[in-house]
Amino acid sequence: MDPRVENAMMTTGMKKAIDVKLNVQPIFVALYHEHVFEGPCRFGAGDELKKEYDLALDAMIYDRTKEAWATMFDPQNVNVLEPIIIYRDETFLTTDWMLEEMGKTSKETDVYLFATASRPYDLIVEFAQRIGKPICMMQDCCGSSIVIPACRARGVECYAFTDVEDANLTFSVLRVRKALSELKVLAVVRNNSNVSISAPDSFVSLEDVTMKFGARFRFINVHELMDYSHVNNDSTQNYTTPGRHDGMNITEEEMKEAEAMADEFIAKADECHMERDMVVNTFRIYRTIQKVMNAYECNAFTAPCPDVCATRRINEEKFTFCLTHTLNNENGIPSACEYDVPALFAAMLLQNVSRCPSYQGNTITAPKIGGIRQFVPRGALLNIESVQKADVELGDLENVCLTFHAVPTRFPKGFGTEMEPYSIRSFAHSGFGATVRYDFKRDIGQTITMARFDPTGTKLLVAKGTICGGVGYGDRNCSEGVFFQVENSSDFFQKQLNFGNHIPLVYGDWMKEMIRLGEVLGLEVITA
Amino acid sequence: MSIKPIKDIKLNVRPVSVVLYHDYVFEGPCRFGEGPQLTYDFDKTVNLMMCKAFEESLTDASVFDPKKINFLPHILIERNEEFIVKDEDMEKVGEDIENVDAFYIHVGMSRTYDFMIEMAERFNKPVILGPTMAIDTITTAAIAATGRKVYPVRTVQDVARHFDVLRVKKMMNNLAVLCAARLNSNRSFPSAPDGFLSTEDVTKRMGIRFRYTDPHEILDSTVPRPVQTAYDEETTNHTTPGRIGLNPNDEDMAVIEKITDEFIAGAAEVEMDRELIMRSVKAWYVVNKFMDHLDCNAFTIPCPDVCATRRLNKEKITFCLTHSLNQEIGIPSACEYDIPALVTQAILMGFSGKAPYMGNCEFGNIPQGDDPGAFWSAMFVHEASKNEDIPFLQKQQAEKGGDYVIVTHAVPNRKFKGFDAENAPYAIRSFARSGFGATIRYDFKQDIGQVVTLMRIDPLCRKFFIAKGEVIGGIGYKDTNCSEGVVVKIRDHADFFRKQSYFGNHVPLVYGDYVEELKALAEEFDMEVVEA
Amino acid sequence: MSYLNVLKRLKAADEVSAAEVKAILSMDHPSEGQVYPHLRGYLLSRFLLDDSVQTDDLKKLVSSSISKSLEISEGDLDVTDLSDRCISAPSVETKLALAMLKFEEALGIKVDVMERVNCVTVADYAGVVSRYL
Amino acid sequence: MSRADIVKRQLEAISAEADVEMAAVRAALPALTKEELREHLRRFILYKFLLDPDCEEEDIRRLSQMSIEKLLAMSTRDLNTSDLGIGCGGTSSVDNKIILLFMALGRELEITMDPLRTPSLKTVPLLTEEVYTLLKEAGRVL
Repeated sequence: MDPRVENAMMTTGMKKAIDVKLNVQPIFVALYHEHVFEGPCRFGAGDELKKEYDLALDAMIYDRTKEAWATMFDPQNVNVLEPIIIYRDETFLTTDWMLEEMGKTSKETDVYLFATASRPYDLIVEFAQRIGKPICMMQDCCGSSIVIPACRARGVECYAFTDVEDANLTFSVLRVRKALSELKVLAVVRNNSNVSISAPDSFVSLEDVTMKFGARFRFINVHELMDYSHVNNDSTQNYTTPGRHDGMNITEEEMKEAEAMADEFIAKADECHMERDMVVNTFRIYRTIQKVMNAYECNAFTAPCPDVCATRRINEEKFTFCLTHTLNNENGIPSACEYDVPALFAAMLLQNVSRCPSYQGNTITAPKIGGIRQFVPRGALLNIESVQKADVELGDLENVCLTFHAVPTRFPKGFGTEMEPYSIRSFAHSGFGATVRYDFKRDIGQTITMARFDPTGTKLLVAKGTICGGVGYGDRNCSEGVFFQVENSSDFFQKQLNFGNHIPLVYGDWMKEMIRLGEVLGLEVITA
Repeated sequence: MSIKPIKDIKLNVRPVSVVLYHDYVFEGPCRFGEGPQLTYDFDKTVNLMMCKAFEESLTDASVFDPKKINFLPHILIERNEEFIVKDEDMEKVGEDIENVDAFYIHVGMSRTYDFMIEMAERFNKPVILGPTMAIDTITTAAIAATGRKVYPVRTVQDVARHFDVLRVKKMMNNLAVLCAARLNSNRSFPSAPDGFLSTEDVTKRMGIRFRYTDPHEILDSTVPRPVQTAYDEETTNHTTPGRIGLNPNDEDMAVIEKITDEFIAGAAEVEMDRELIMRSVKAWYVVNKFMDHLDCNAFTIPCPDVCATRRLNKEKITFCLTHSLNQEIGIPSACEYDIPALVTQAILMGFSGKAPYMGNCEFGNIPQGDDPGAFWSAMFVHEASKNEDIPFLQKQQAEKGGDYVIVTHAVPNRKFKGFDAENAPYAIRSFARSGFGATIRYDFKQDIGQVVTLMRIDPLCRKFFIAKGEVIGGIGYKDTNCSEGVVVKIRDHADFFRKQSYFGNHVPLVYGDYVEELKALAEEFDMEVVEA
Repeated sequence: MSYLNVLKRLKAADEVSAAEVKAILSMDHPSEGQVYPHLRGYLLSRFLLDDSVQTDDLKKLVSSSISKSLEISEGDLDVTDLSDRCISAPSVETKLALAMLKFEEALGIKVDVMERVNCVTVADYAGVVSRYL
Repeated sequence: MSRADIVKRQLEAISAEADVEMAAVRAALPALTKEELREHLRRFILYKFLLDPDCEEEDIRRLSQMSIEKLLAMSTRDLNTSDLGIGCGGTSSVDNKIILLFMALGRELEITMDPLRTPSLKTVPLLTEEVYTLLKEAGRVL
């Protein structure tokens, strides 16, 4: 039987954003003179006016250029396709054969990289207009300053690079743009799928951002997801999808995997202040979500918090989504708390530029006014003693901000780097909802880069900071905080007001890349 | 229940007279007349006589329908030829401003434009001048220049029409839609991807608000739970363990049974057993409890998305009857999570005071002969449909051409002639061939000759698609499933279809001709009109 | 009707209205009933109407007088009445107010504006006037 | 005689030496061995590039650069950067010398060198192999 009939859920699984490559199709356009003659369209004397001379010269240049193409680009970002060479004589004729040959890999090509021998500029401009994809060139004598302006005037996106570093920077951000266009978010929905209760500063319209950036959404009803998290080899028993055999429930086999992951998670922790079964329970929903993401071919995740919490099912199932977000982000799967999609997209950009997992939290400025570190919650959310201790440690530091939630990463220095020390504590004071506890004080002095989209999806905030403290390592709940200094915290706050609460961060200084990325995405970039 | 249907909304209009008495006897270009006409006494007498006439004109129910317009107490502003706009007068006219939807200005003698322009600017409310001279374009042009709407008037009928439009606009501002989204809450892809691209944008443009709930939580709440104690997870709903739900209790069940029996008793034919009818009535009742709880007065829920969970089949419920019964009491209610159709229903209700009908649009292209083709055979299976209704349409098409549209769904109601009208004759048959999902069956042939207005709003909420037609037949009265069709003669079905392609499938209709009112509303909302 | 005839009629009307005023002045504290016939006579003459006109409604008396002189039906009056509202009052209110003010002037009295405005019928006005005499 | 004339005469003298090598090759046909051909070609290139005949270098591109350096006393480093993808009709002088050398060789030995293979003939042994094959194909070598 046709396999598609067997299971309409035939999927190609998850394709992570960090694994996306930018396919660059190099094209060398060479011109040779058919006849011997002199004039302003060529230079030289004697043998230099012969066809063979031109062909030999074109070949020499092409050979060297191919060598350069093969080595000058970062293979992590760029996949250089098989170079194409096009010959043209002094009739300067553009033929459909040439255009088709140049465009033969257009299906997978993202950017065309041109190099030339002699003056084939009109051919490049015509091709650029028809192919509808970006083109670029290394600066080469006067060629680039002829081709690029001509293309830009005709609405073609195009770049010229003065050096290899500039080329690699641009290709790296074009890669991230491509990855964003291939992002497919598994969005857990209860009621409003556009904006959740706790993050009305999310995008005004998800449809709009899909049109702008290409990122798509696959929605799943929270009640059906919760039922899928009940261990059951036969998924026809689900209350909310009676009789359906979607095969989405976590099986006993997969539950064993979840238990193994939980044990490993506990084993590697410095301290674990939770019952094993509660940690296992958290991995039950994590494993279920991985299963659904694979089935729905999603490579990003978000779920509302208060909206779902209010059904009391989280309390009944004894898990939260926090650890799922941490583990997703550690695996290069952008994951955002509270259905905050601008934070999700910003995390995706930061992760793909820095190749480090990101941390999302409530971001507030914490100026010292009247001797007190203001605006830092003290009580239910952040433990009073922990905050007072941090007050002392921070002393009179100025321009201090705080980002706190419960989803830190154990690999802040990069995917695949050494795991940093962590401990395990529960989100709920009654003991469920495992969260990673990470002591940010270990990284005082570390530079961080932050970003967030604005609700209309037309602006990008990019900011830099330096870690200067931490809070919440020893506490439960949504309290794992990193203090950091910015250049000017009141300026930071005023600019934040156009963007929103959660401002994800990654380790390292990626301002240049993030600013260029914002521009390439057509966004107004605001820096702080 | 305290649901506030928009049909009961009235436009609160503040009548204001702005008059001017000349303090002194003198002549010049700011006044006209001679002898006693130049006296303060004359000015005051004439102006107050005019005010008295103005007040009397407000009571003319043939012009201003009291069910639609609520005139607030008349305010008189008296000025002299110093032409001063006093704060005191502005405060006086601004009394109870939160309840004022529009000002209806009676312009007394002489020049009081400045006062009215400042009123428009300060209160940001529509200012409609009573029927006076064409010279009032002075005032309207000045107000329009501030970016505000103006309301040109030649007769009191013009005034009434402006009030009608502002009232429907007020209805939109008071519309709170309960959206039961299983997945995408913006538009349901399986059933109506021609929905609004952004409900947030609709809120910005039309003031309509959207409240969201979960269809699983509604379906859970249809299970009667006489006694509920909080935090007792056994007796509460699967999707909200430990929470007291909106499940019908004993008292509710008594009401539901009564409504069911009345519904059955009123029907000319009933081809469903009572228990399955009651399940549909119960679904309607629970939806109304949700609307009441969430302060909503409109409802929509997807069909295919929810159906695909197989819970409708398990609970033996469809929401067709919910939509029909909601529409009868002035609550816009749309199938298939089609929010443009819902908003259109609200507008048509607002102008007509009648319940609308929505359905898929099919066109006059039924193949001739015994085999009318797959669609018609699958959708209309009853003998009456096959042997009478379809042949009628084929004959119609052969003789008079195909310029008609068949609007087909399963949510007709009994108040097409008006919310206050008597229930029209109806039957009860099931949606599901297996017998569940009560639907009202309405024989549209009883309304042949009736003029109807069809309308839809585009997915970007920027255009109104408007058409007029006339009922020439009906199909599917005897049938089950989503097959209750009204055949409407239209000007040109090709033109209708070509324009409809920019709007979407469901084009709700209402009895009566409201084309001009809809065009006026489109202008009020800065929307384009596409007429077929 | 030729211009001369019009002048003649106006002159005759003036004489009648003057006579009616004189009759009222000759009475000491006349009652409403005593004032009424003379007031009615005064108005009919001012408005060039003959006593075949039945209505006692002040505004109707005025509008039938205007429509008679403009030879247009009373119904159409409303529309034309709009013509000069913005700068001066519509003709019905103007004509009525003028007649009342002239009558009071002739009687040497000055009625309160609100009392004057609230009179609907000739009888109402007769009652008001009688209280000022 | 001006300095330029002196230099010109020197150049002509050296270039004549190159012709002698070609004549030797022609004369040795068809019994010419690959090794003999290689030696003649080596000296032919050195003379053409006005370099010292006992120079050991075998990389043709390097020889061309040395020849230009010798002529213009330029350091080789500047030459590298401007060699990338020369456009607008201008040629890099290093390529120019190599191409003209191969064209002259083709003329002298009456063989047709494939211009597109120019970049692959990177060393004297590779050039020798190419020329020997062409001579063989033309039946002018046993």
